Amino acid sequence: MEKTTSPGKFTRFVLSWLILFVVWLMFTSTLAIQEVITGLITAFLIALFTSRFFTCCDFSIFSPVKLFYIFNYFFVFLWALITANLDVARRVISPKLPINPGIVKFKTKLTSDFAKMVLANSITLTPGTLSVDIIDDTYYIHWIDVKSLDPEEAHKDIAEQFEKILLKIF
Amino acid sequence: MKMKKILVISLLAVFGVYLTEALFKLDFGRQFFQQGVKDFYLVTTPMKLQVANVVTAIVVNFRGFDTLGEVTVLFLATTAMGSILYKGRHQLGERAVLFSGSRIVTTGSRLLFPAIILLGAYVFIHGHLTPGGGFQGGVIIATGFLLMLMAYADYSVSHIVLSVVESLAGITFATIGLLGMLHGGSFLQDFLPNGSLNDLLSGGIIPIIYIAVGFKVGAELTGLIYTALNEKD
Amino acid sequence: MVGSPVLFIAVPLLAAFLIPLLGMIWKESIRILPGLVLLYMLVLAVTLLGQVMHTGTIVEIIAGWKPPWGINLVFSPFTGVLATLMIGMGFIIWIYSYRFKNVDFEEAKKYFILFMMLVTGSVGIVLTGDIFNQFVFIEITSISAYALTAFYKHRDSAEASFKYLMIGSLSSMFLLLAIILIYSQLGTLNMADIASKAHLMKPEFKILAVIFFIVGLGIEAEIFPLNGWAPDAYAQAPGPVGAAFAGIVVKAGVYALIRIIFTLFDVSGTHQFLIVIGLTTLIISEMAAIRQERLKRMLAYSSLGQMGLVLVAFGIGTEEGIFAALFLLINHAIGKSLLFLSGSYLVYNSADKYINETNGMGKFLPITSFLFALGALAVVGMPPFSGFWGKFFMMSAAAHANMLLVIALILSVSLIELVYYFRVVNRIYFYKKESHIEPKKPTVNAVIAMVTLGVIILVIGFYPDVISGYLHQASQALLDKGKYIQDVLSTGQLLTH
Amino acid sequence: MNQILEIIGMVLLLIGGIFLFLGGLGIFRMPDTYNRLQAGTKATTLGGMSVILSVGLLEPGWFIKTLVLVIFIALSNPISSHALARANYKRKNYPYLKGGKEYDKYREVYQKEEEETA
Amino acid sequence: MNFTLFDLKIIEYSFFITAILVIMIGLYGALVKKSLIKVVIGLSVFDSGINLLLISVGYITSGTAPIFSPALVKDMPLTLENIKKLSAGMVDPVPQALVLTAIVIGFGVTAVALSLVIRLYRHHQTLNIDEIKNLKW
Amino acid sequence: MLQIIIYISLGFIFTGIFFSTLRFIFGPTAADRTVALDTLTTIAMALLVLLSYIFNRYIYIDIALVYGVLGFIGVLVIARYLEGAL
Amino acid sequence: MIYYLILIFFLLLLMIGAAIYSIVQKDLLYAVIGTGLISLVLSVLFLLLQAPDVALTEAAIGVALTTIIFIITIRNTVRFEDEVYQKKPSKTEAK
Repeated sequence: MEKTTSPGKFTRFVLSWLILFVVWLMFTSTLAIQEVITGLITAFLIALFTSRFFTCCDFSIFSPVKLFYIFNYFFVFLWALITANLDVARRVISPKLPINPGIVKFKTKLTSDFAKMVLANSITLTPGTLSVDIIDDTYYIHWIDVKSLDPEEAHKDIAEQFEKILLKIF
Repeated sequence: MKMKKILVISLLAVFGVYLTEALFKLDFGRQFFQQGVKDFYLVTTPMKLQVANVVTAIVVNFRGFDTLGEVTVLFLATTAMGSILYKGRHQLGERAVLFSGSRIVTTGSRLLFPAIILLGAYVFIHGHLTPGGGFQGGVIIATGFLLMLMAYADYSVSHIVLSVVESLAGITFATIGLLGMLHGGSFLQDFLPNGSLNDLLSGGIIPIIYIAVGFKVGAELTGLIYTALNEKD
Repeated sequence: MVGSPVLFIAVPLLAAFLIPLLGMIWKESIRILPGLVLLYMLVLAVTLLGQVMHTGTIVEIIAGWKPPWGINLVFSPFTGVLATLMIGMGFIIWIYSYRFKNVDFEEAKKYFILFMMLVTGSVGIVLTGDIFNQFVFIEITSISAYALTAFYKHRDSAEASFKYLMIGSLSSMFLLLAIILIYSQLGTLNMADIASKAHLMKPEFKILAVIFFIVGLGIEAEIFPLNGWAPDAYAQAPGPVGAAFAGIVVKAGVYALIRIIFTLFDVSGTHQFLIVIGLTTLIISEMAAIRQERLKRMLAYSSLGQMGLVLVAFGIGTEEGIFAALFLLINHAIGKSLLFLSGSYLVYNSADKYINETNGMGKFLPITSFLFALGALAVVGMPPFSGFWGKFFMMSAAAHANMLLVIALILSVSLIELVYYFRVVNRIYFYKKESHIEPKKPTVNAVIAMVTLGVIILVIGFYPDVISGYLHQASQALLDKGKYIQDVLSTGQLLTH
Repeated sequence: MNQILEIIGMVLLLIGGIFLFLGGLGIFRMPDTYNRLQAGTKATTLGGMSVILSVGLLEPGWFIKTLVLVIFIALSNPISSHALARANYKRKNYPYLKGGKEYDKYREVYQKEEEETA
Repeated sequence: MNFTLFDLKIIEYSFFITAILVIMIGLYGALVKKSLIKVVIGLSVFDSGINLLLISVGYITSGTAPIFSPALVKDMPLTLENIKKLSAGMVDPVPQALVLTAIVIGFGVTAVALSLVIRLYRHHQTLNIDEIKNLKW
Repeated sequence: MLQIIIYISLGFIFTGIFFSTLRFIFGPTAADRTVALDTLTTIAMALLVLLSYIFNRYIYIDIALVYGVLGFIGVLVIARYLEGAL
Repeated sequence: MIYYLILIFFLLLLMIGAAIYSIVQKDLLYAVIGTGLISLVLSVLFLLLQAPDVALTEAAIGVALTTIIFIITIRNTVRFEDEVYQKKPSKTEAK
């Protein structure tokens, strides 16, 4: 199993405990004292043996600037999702199926695995694109309506708006 | 061979028609019997046991013996599978390292794995309040491990740890039963305070048994999947 | 109270969960612990049986809910006798297989766990008083049996096991269908409660439920059209497992069938049905047995025939008939197990296990051969041995019930049995050994187990009164349906907290 | 306030239903697996998310639980569709191309890998 | 929002008919099909049919699930009358408990069956039931 | 009003299930069928949540969650098998 | 109300269809995916019959575990019903 360049053991443990606890609270969606204590214990136990898989980030994610960018990213993503769906709707409904599919590639500047995954997922959910593979830094994207085969332009068209923000966060 | 097919189909048709005709005499949505056991269960569970989920109460308390048997069946299925399949498995790296999933799948699995384990824990801890329980929680935990096995070809689960967890959980279940015998005179008898309805800590021994069952089923099914997955040609 | 019937289930389960853990620390424990558990169960069973004969049925409730709300275990004279028989056979077979050669640690661990659960499941089938719980125990027994059948890594054993599994799982689904029908009509799963309310069921449902039960349980009890799996499974399983099938599993199946027919439903004609189906099973199996070339298959068909005989005896339906049936059951369990255990040494080193490979073994394996002959005589029903009394009681019961045809058939079938067993014994003692076969000396524990069985045969043969007192009470307990219902339903106050 | 939430919820419910329908139609109409994945994933993700969120809005007490579901869908759907696309390519089911072979840049990598192992 | 389901007789029977059809289909697959895996699939289909049958036997028209969740017992004190009133509108919990056990047991049997299939394939290099006939079927 | 919208929405969902099923039946390759199953999983999640709203039982949402998790893993396993990496 | 009628009929028909599909289909992988579909429908049906516990169990065991075990078996044996043994390419070749 590959090693990741994530933060130290203690940071990972505390962060995964915290995140798991928040997830537990969302599952139960109450603040009754018994549930909270059980949640703390359960999250602690699970974090003990899963913290080595923790991959996303360290404590600096809580700084206001990054939080702002996360917020920003959320809206950009939502907008892209909606336009993507309208796009799909247009293509599906129109009787002629206006498509010109192909697979393009481009390189990304992101370094961490987590950011790459977020970018790939975002690309999958945005208009006309589907990420097929990542090999090191290169993305291979299935594009329903290929506008350009040039990596630079494809990068600009598909990923730039997300990548800009992701670089700020990670 | 055609004859066999026709024979089977006609036999099944006769059988099916007869069964259907008989079942039509049952009123769907109404119960034929006047005094079944279910009325007692439906009233006793919230009143005496303080358990919200009546199905859980039946599975663990009223018919807890069945559940013990059911756990045993799964245990035996795992043992049987290990005994039936060939030896010479469990060699690490047999599923080549080359076959690890893509970066997206591995990262996604790392992210989802703790959450899925937590979901399993949530399901079996809340077995007496919401739908679900030990088995479902155990299955979810096992599929969580399966996710990691899918993502990383060289991910491995320690057989010894699985076996220890499984044994301890099973022993806990049986011991709770025997403790009930010491306390109240009958096997699996509830010997803990019941709490109040819809609290997490209610229902006497039910949450404890479900936690044990959850651990046991999770370990068993993980072992089962791992055994099957590492079976080599 | 010395102990309660629930320990028959709880202690082995606890041990089964404990074995993998203990095996890591102390390797020998995987062999010893099952034996200790079985010994404990045997002591408990004998003590409880003695108690039950004096004080009457013990009904053990589980989880503190009185029947019909909770599950209950019934240790009546009838179930007690059967349970004791099974546990005793389990213990003796454990002694026999203690030194299982040619298997490594992991395999041996699995073998002993599965074997112990086979015995426990069968005991559970007999003791439980709840049909769904019985279904669960049947599944426990079946899964252990499938795995044990495929224990040797031969290709035929996997095939036999798969066949068994297919038929077995289909049957268990029919059982589930029957349980659905009963529940939808009566709203209860407790046997005594069902028996007391059975008249409320619509007749077509009752008949359908009985049919499903007979189909489902007939697999375990090996009645005629449903026993195709049995010879293969018996022949392919390891020797002690074959003995356990004949001595333990079938008994549980027969018990379940008898309980359904005698206690749960009073559909007219089922007794005649039992006689007809038993006779068919008897005749067809004995005919098949005489044609077999391989030793274990022959024993397996013979076993099927014996079970047919037992069903006929139950079908006579009088107290005497049931007494004879129980006697036959015990005789069959001991004799057939002895045959399987000693027979598997007689053909130990041969690949095909043909009968003619036992030629001249009498000189090389004197004890084993002698015990095989003893078992054969007991099963056939020669006068000084235990089988004689079973057939004798049965014939007198049939005579009292004016079933002369049955007597004639029994006599002729005994003749057939005599022929094919004589064929083997003749080969053992009066033929020359084939040179390429190396006989294998039985280990000490195997000899102990086999000699024990032989002694039991002789004791019962010379002093049938040792067990007949128990059996009389047992047969009365089976016939007295009202007492069973009353015993179960009046147990205990509603325990509350 | 409740009224507004309800109206938003109803609108979302309607939109979600339409998109779920479009997702089904999309995977039915598109010419090859990749395009089906495109249509299916996007439409069902948004559709499912908005139906579930609408229930959360109509019944405000359920909102947090529905949020969990929404996050889960947003995370898992792209991953599974990515895995499927990759698997499909590895099985040599190449995408439908209107413009000829040079529109498939991934093929090069794949061929290079094949040569290396051969 | 209170919808009542199953007002029409036709729906009531359609559950039984479906369950029995599924049972028959599964039985057909288990008895006739040649591939061992297909036989096991037939068994698991059979199992699904039986589970559906059991649950539909326990159904009570316009009943609700037998769970006394907080939303359900919110405004009433837990007296015997209230509980009785509530439980009158609940479906039968016993078949559900039975099906829970039956599903798990069915899974165990399926797992054992499939491991046997793997072993038979190792021995015979085929899954065809006609060619695996060392013992008479 | 709400009821009507629920009906309309349900109608759309069924049509979606219908088309996915068609793809499931006709899909020429295994991947197509798996795509159909994946789509069906998401649609079923939405349907389960909607049903829990219709029955007005909060606890039913858990089923949708568990269903989603397990369906996702199932699809992933099929994908990995098709990839030849199981 | 008519919508519920359609819903239930639709689901029941889908279940029967999936059952027939998984028995008739020659490709065992598709047949297994068909059993997954049966479990999916069954799970929704159990919810409609007000059995959430069973729906959860069916979802857990039917959709995920059974499918997975079947697929592992297919991986270890053959994928098509009529297929006789042929040497599988070794794993490194397949890559």
